[in-house]
Amino acid sequence: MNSDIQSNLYLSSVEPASCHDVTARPDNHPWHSGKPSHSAERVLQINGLKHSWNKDYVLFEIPELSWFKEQVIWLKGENGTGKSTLMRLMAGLEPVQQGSVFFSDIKPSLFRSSGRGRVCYLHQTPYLFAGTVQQNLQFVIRSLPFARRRKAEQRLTEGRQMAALHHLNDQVATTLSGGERQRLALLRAWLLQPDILFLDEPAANLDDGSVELICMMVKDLIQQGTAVMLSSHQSCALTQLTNQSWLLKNGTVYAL
Amino acid sequence: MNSDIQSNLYLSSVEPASCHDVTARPDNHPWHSGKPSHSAERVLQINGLKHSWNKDYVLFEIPELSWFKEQVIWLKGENGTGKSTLMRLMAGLEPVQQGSVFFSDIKPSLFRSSGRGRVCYLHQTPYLFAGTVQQNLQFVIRSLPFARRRKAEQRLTEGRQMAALHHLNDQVATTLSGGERQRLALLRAWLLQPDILFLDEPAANLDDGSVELICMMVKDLIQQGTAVMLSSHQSCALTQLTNQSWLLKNGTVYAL
Amino acid sequence: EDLGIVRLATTTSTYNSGLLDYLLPTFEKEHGATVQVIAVGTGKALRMGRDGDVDVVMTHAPKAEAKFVSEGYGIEPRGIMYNDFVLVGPNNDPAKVKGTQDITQALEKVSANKALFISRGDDSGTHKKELNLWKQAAVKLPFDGYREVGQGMGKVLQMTSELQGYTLTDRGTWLAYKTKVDLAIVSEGDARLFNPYQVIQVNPERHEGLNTKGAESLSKWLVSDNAQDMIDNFRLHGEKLFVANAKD
Amino acid sequence: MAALTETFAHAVELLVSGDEQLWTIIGVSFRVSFLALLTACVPAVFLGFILAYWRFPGRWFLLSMTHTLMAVPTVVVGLLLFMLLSRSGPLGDWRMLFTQDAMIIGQILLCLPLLVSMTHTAFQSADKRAWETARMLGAHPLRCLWVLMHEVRYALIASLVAAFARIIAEVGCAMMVGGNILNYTRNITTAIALETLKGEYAQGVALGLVLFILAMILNLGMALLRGRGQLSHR
Amino acid sequence: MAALTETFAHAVELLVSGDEQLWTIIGVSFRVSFLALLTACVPAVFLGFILAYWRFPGRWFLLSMTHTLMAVPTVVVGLLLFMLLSRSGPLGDWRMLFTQDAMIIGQILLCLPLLVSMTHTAFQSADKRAWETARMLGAHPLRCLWVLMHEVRYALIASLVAAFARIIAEVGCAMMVGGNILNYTRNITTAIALETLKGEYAQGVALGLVLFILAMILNLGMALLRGRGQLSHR
Ligand SMILES: Nc1ncnc2c1ncn2[C@@H]1O[C@H](COP(=O)(O)OP(=O)(O)OP(=O)(O)O)[C@@H](O)[C@H]1O
Ligand SMILES: Nc1ncnc2c1ncn2[C@@H]1O[C@H](COP(=O)(O)OP(=O)(O)OP(=O)(O)O)[C@@H](O)[C@H]1O
Ligand SMILES: [Mg+2]
Ligand SMILES: [Mg+2]
Repeated sequence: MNSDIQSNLYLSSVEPASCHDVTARPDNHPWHSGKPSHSAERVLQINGLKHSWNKDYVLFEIPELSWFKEQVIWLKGENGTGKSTLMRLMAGLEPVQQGSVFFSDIKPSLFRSSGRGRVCYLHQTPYLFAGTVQQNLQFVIRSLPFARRRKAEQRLTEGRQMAALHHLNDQVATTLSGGERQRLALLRAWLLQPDILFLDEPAANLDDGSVELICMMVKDLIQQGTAVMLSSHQSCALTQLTNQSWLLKNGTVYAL
Repeated sequence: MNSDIQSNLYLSSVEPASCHDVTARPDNHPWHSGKPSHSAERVLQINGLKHSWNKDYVLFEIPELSWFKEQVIWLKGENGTGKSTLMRLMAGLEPVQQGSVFFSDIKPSLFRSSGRGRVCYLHQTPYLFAGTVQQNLQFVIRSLPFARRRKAEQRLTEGRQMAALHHLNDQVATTLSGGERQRLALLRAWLLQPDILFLDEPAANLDDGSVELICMMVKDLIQQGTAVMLSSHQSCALTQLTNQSWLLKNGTVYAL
Repeated sequence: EDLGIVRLATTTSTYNSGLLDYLLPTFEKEHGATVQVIAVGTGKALRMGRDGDVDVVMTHAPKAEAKFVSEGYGIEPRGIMYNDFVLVGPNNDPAKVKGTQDITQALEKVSANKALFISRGDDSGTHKKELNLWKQAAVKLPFDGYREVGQGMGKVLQMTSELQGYTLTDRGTWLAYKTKVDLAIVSEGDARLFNPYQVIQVNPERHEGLNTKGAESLSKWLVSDNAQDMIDNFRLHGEKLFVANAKD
Repeated sequence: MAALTETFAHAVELLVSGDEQLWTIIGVSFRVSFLALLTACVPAVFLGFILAYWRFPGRWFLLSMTHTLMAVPTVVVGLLLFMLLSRSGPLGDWRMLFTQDAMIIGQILLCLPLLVSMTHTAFQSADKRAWETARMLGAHPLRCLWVLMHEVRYALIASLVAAFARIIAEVGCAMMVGGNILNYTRNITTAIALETLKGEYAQGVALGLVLFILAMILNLGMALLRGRGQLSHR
Repeated sequence: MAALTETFAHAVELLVSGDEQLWTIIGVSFRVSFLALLTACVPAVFLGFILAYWRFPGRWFLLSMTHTLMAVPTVVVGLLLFMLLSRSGPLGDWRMLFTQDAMIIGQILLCLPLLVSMTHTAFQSADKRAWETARMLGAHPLRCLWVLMHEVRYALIASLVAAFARIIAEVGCAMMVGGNILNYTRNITTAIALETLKGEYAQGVALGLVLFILAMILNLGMALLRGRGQLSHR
């Protein structure tokens, strides 16, 4: 399988010297046909990113990698290859050790106030705030700039229906079932409408019906212009939305 | 689909009056052919179990249900139908509100000391103790009765290999990746070798390789005589091990 | 002779003057005893005697002591020495008290000028003395500027200095604080400012297990010639503080 | 035991009798301690948060100092403040000694270390995903802090309760910089100290009971707010 | 400021001079407080755990009482204990008044409410799956408690630190039941009280600094144990 990938579309390598054209190209885009020109808008640019959790083992090293606006990315990789770590790095939740991660005009950060809400990462096991479902949703709306609040409140009703959470409005969020938690977490992100959205295993714990629901929501977000990257071990309705795969393997990323 | 089930093997009903023969029967047992006689050993017996989280909505009501020794059960049901709740009830983690749950000779409890370690429930999102992977595993071994410790320590090495956790021995358990967590949680249960094991979505967040690994471990446990019940939304290698399905739907359990 | 542990309750002012640290080692050596000194307010000292928590008390509140003895809590009161009280005030003396030796007149001036007067307000020997003097001066309390603070003498001197008021203090504490505060004596020497000290044994009939023998030895020793000479020779900051008067 | 019952009865009697002087004393106690707590809690929450979330060199040292500062006797804090505020001290011109303001400052100093330490522990025990999630959902850092405070509210309330208990019950500093002046800076604890000095134990205990009863009323009230302290689900 | 530097120098001088009397005083302080803390912490952990995990009617009331008891001034605790232990009191025959044992009992009473309240908060903030998982993995309830304590160890250590600080710094009770007897029950705080009473503020502050320095050494040592107080992953 490894050699398969290498011969296929080998876009990044462990030796930075061999990087000539290392941008990933979409090739089966559902809404936008044709390859992006080199002037296509870039969502993200990674250069020489290297991460290791302890001295003696490099988790991954990515010489160069680009994510273009019209790409919806499926981040693949076996357990423990570093999918979550990579997404967290990109979302600014982990400090970059070496190399760089660029967004066109955003610099996500854990503590600064500017640019907030534009890059969003959904935890693999989502965290819900103490309080009811309603309060969890209100939290997002109150975090939005004034101009967008009115609209978001209108969307709220629609969203609750879409995520099939309308009947759970007043339940304490921390008592929700596994699947309900996932749906609520995604609904929060849907309300936020970030520019860039990282979904870490959004389909885990979900039955087929629920996957359909969140699939619709993600689709809607994409249509509104959100750049989405998701990781998932199973191929399901959700992964059908992607038009580009990145594979984390052997300590680097292969764009398939 | 609902009517399908009803016509098929409708073993429990909302009106307790209609209960005549409400024991679930295995019909495609891989290791043991033929239906269990009525004298077959019972793992568990549920009578008139009714649970509701709030006054105005009954989550489920199970007039009568039996689980026989040679059955490996796949607990199915959509998100939020109460699979986790039912398992937690059976494992003694939630107080029974109405009706009863019987094991042949164990009474699981949250605080008493007797019979401990015989009924085990794995959380949908497993909880790992602070400390290294090694310490998490040692915890189980030190909880075992003296007689079994020696053997468990021998199995430990084998188990670590089986769960592909040998290289992570000294990592802080709380920093493990999603899949590694699931494997570690199952490995702990495998070391414990309980009489009855409830697995709540053990395959979530796992890639196919990992599913194979835990599949082997569960199979091993079954062969050692552990009665296993698991819930899973996808059918995968793991669900192949089951020979009996219980479907939670419309507020009751249908044994398929 | 081994008398064991003798518990002595005394007032903090006595203890803080250093007199006991000067006297007691001699007694302890001579009689093979250990004296544990518990320094508290007068009221509390007598209370401890009443409850039998100590063997002997040493205080300076004649009325309360008389009551203590007459109610049968204490026996064998012995006068051992006296010192005196002084009226102190700010150096610039806003009430113009300086030079008035008659203490009642001095107090009248303080109240008439509505000057600040800090009172102990804690039922201590000093406080009782002060109230008594106000009564003799026929001043109605509280007048403007009269502050009751309820603290130990040293603290009251500090506060008086901070607030630049007047107060009545025993000479021992005054000597100890003289250099630390911004105050001066404005009236002294009146016979009514006399402050006698007594040592009283706790009544052994009231409580079991008291070290009566030790208490008695201590009490007797304090009025002995040897101890009386030592008291007369005691100096605090170079000044004589107590006048031994057991023989009077 | 009988003595205690009597003392208790006396305390209740004191409370209901509406003795004006007693209520002035109670008023001073609660006014001073409430104001001190109110002033201290905002910076304490910020400091506790920073110590828990911001890694900078010397953080562990600051934490240890916070813990150490708790062990400074109240009377020493009082002494230092006294030296500062004394006429001969650097802040003597403020003429603040023996006023309620001085007591408030003293109590702020007393409860800050405890508050910082306890809020730090509270924030530290929070799931770190709480902060991350709040940030990822686009909230302003201050709103995130607010959410985090809500997540650990039981621990925060407990720290407020402990801090309040510490300062309403302390006597060393109040005595030192307040001066125990009747009707002005005398509070319950300095009044108790006075009664004890006098040997009036029963009155002292009765005053202590008065404080106890009032604190109990306050705490039972808070218990409702605290939602009866149950376990958190997650 | 100069005065403070001088006082500090004096404190250090006191410490290194090896003055025997001073070290006796320090010894009494630490011996009494350590023994009190040691005795109190086991029941406190159990009580805190029970209050957090066992739902029974009246639990919220017990919790409120714990909070209220923190607000009882140390001198009142001292007074009550004094009344009990006095020769004319019910336990007078024990002859315990003015001994270190009496001080230890007093300090146990003083730190118990704080310890119970803080351990309760610690256990309550633990993920409830921790207890469930430990139970499900077959551990004896006592081992489960041990694991739970390990999960919330930072909070528990913080509560020990706070409790220790409370009792090593308290003076009311030690003075009352210890009696401040030289070489026997005089500890740092009662010595400070004595110096203050004498007006020897500098000496008082120096003693306070001695306590501060020792507490700091202790805390910095603990900081290593505490693993520098970082955030928990989950
Ligand atoms: N804080 C950390 N310290 C040390 N090692 C870590 C830390 N976080 C993650 N790791 C290790 O890094 C590797 C990658 O973790 P990561 O969570 O990114 O994997 P993943 O690809 O998301 O896996 P999964 O599919 O199981 O979620 C794992 O082996 C994990 O144990
Ligand atoms: N403590 C609780 N209080 C109130 N409602 C609860 C509580 N726990 C669970 N519920 C509700 O009960 C229902 C069943 O929850 P449960 O976790 O058993 O579902 P599940 O079948 O396991 O779902 P999933 O497949 O999503 O994990 C859900 O709707 C959930 O919101
Ligand atoms: Mg992951
Ligand atoms: Mg579930």
